[in-house]
Amino acid sequence: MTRTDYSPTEMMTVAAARALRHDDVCFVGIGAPSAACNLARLTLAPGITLLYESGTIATKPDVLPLSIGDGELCETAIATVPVAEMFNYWLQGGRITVGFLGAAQIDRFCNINTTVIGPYASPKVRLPGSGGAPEIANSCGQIFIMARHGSKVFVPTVDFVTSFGHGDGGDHRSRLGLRTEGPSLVVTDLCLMKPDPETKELAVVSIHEGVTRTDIEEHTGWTIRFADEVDDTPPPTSTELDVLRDLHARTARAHEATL
Amino acid sequence: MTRTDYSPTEMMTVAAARALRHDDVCFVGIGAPSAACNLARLTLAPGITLLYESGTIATKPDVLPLSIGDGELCETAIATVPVAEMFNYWLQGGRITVGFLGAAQIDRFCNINTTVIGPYASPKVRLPGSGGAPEIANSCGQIFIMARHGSKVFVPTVDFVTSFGHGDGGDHRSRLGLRTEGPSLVVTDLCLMKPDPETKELAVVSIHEGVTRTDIEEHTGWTIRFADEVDDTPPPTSTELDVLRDLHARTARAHEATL
Amino acid sequence: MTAFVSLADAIAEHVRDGQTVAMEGFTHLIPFAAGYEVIRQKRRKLTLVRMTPDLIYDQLIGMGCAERLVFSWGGNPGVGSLHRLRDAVEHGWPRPLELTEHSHAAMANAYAAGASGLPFAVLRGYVGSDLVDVNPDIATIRCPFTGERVAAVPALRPDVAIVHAQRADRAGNVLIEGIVGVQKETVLAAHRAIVTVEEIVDDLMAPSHNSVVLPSWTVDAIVEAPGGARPSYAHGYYRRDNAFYKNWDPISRDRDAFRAWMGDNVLGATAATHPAKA
Amino acid sequence: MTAFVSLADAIAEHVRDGQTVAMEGFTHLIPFAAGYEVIRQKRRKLTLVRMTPDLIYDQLIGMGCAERLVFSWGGNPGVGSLHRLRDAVEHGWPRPLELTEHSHAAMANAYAAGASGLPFAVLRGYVGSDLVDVNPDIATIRCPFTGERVAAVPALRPDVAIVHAQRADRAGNVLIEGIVGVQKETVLAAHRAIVTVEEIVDDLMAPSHNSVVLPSWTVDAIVEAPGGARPSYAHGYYRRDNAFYKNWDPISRDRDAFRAWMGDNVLGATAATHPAKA
Repeated sequence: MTRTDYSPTEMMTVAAARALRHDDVCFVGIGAPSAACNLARLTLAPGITLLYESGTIATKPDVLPLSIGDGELCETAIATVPVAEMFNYWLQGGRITVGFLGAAQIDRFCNINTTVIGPYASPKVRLPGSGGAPEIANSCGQIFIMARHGSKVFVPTVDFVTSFGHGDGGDHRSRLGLRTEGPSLVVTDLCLMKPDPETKELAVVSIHEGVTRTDIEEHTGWTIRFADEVDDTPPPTSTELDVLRDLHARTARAHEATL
Repeated sequence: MTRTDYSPTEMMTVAAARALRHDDVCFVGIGAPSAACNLARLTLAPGITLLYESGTIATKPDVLPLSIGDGELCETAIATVPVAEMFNYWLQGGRITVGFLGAAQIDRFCNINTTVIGPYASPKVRLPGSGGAPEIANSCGQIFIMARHGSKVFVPTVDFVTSFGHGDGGDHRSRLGLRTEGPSLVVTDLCLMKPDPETKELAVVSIHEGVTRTDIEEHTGWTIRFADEVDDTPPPTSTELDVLRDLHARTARAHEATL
Repeated sequence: MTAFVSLADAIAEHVRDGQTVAMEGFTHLIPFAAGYEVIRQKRRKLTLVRMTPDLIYDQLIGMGCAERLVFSWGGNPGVGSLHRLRDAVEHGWPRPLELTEHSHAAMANAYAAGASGLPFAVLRGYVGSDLVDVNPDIATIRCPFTGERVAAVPALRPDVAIVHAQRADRAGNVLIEGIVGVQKETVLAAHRAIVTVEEIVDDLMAPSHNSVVLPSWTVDAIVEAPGGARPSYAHGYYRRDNAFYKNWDPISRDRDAFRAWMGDNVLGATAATHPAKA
Repeated sequence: MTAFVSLADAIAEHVRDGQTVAMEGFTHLIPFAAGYEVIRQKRRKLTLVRMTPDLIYDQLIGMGCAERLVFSWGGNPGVGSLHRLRDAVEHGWPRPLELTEHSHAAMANAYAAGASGLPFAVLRGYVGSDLVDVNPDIATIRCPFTGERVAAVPALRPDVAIVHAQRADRAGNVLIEGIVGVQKETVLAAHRAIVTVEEIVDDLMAPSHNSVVLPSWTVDAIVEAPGGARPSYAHGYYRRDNAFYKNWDPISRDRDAFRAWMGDNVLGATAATHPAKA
């Protein structure tokens, strides 16, 4: 049963969760990816394995962490390892199937900026920086990107390439020696996009309910392409929405309470 | 009170134990070094810190281990770390003040062979090999060597340099970029030897009770030098002997018993 | 060898103007109390090293203690920007802040290389990233066996490491549990180490033979500082004060509000009192 | 993903002639039962990798399973030589054995590099050692920042890792406690991994959040093999059988005595029976 009483953010989270599989091993970032991964775990992909860069392996948080290293993550993990080990044995070791990245800016080839708006030496806005993203982008089997759709985010050229996507497109990744697939899916509050198999330029492959092609075009900073076949994203089911809202409600209660 | 009812091996162990200090952090090998280090811990240097290459840190075994990784070492350690960490953070990190090495062959500059007698490709005797020795020799603050005195062990030229001592002598270590002191003491069942401060050639500095200069000369494969002042090694005290024999007796009982 | 000292004495003795200081704790066990004391003792021209500059680095930077930041992610986790960090980088207030910017993987490996006595660390990283262009400390080396190119970064060897841990025994051995981050590597990489702990106990009660322990001879000063990681958390002792992190956002957006808060809660306090609320 | 299988099936499925196989366990948790099964299944031309070839490698070599040994210390700990290893190297019996010889530090780092997906490892090591002359897998590289020279060795990436552990849960997660050696690195460095365990339990009962755990998806086959590490030991289960190690010396000195012992105790046994005494 589908519902109509949902927000664009909920649609985005649900759509990202659906892209995950039972046997995926995910390197999870805070915020939207964390909600999507845990929604997947609580719905269609109960066997999914979630790792956070704080070193928590196969964690099953009952509430969403505010930070990447909340105690909840450690308490529900099968093991917690040092951060250097997480990046070396687990990420760089090629044991992650899906990595999630967010973006302050993203271009048509999925190159991502989370470092700076404006010139690096005299920034207009100093963003938090890379964190684990450059190596997540290099080492995970594939990358899912989640971002709110807007023309300040989806830009013709990013001010700084924090994390390499498909570079100039085509076989740029393999030319640099990267053996991983790179960004394979972008989930926004308007649609789903995937890189063209050849050119690697993003194209819309599925549009969320109530969204028009014009909406997407107006919210993208370049002339966005549409795939030959564009699906209608199925709206969230009752189950998906209930589980997601329960998760957020538990999270809100937990974050208000401090010892 | 000193005693006369002791063996040359007991003298060697006691003499090595006396060279250790309360604040030493020792990388301990199996056999004679393990007996000496634990004797030191149970007598004059109770604060000494003992590490074994199996990863056991600050261990206080009640009985001597037969292998480098007996359960006793782990049970009495303050922590046990992975073997890679032991070699990287602890040995290579420069946190060990004294490393012990044994030798199948040793030359006048304390270069050590534990690899092979005869040519490497067609060995007369294949020895166990290096283990941790090359890096122990490189990374510890100083190296103490324990070996039974004999002309097949103390040879003019080792067949294979497993672990670098002072090379060709003089400043050879620092010319190779080594910042550690290298071998600073050789303890045998006949005497104590130290490298000359300049040439780094071994010279006898102390002779055990009942041993003559001729004994040492006959048991050394080169013309051994004697320091200008040669001491008489004080024989083992009653306490030293009692503690050492108790340790060996406990060890023998423990090694006979298996679950 | 370890000395058991007061927080004021530990900072006074070991932290000097112009030094490179790493305060670590990956979300968990962030050494806030020690950071406050560095602010109170008015250290200047520090090179501050930390993978994830948190509120305590926002405060150190806002109070003018730092001239350089070595880091990989500078935000208020789950909340947004570190506004004092941004103000220093974007507007030079209260003084300019130079940046040496890495990825998490590079920072973690650089600490591990420092702990290991190596001059550099290697990683498969930074491929295609512009960070290579803005940080001269990122080099490329070639595998002598396969010819592949990998990234190299210099080892981190801070003058002083400051971390917080659950407990120390009276011999000076320190136990860290839960999300252990890079604290062990940081302590072993540094020339000196200060550890604040929730409590000093007779028996360390390490839960496992393989627990994360800093032996006494690797630590220079141990300070009993209960609550010393608040508003971050100490697993087994108290939880993360998420509200503090959220409330910090409006305080830190405004220079005057920030200074007032620091005056009331840090400068006017002592090592024994600790800001409870933002 | 993990399959729970018999020892015979695990070896039959995953270990093939000509492969590179690493059985690890640093004195503790040596996978003897699995090694015996490899002997029974008559694998040939194996490249055997192990830091400290122990009695089980002496037996594999003496039974003609190996054509190459990658190692750093090959002795009977606290007792003396591995006589079958020596006979193979010194006299080519039962067949010649090629050696790739490292130091412990290099082997441990080579496994860690393999686990980390790096092509090589760096260490300060081998300075002045003749091992550099006899092992072409030891190179020198220069630090791009300081110009210092350090050693480099290729990553170890065995075809198969075989280790023994205390227990696994029914989801296939494995706990290793005590002297943990290089087992985790070996499993993560290998293309496939077989783990024998003392018991399979409902709850892993890891003593600490930071316990050494191999998650299920890193292990291909789990075999319940109680006593599978004897005559080495399993911390918390049984002690090292030091007498076995001492008694092995005379047995292994003589080719006929060795073959007779192997016939009686290994070839004539099954995976379910395990040599109790040497």
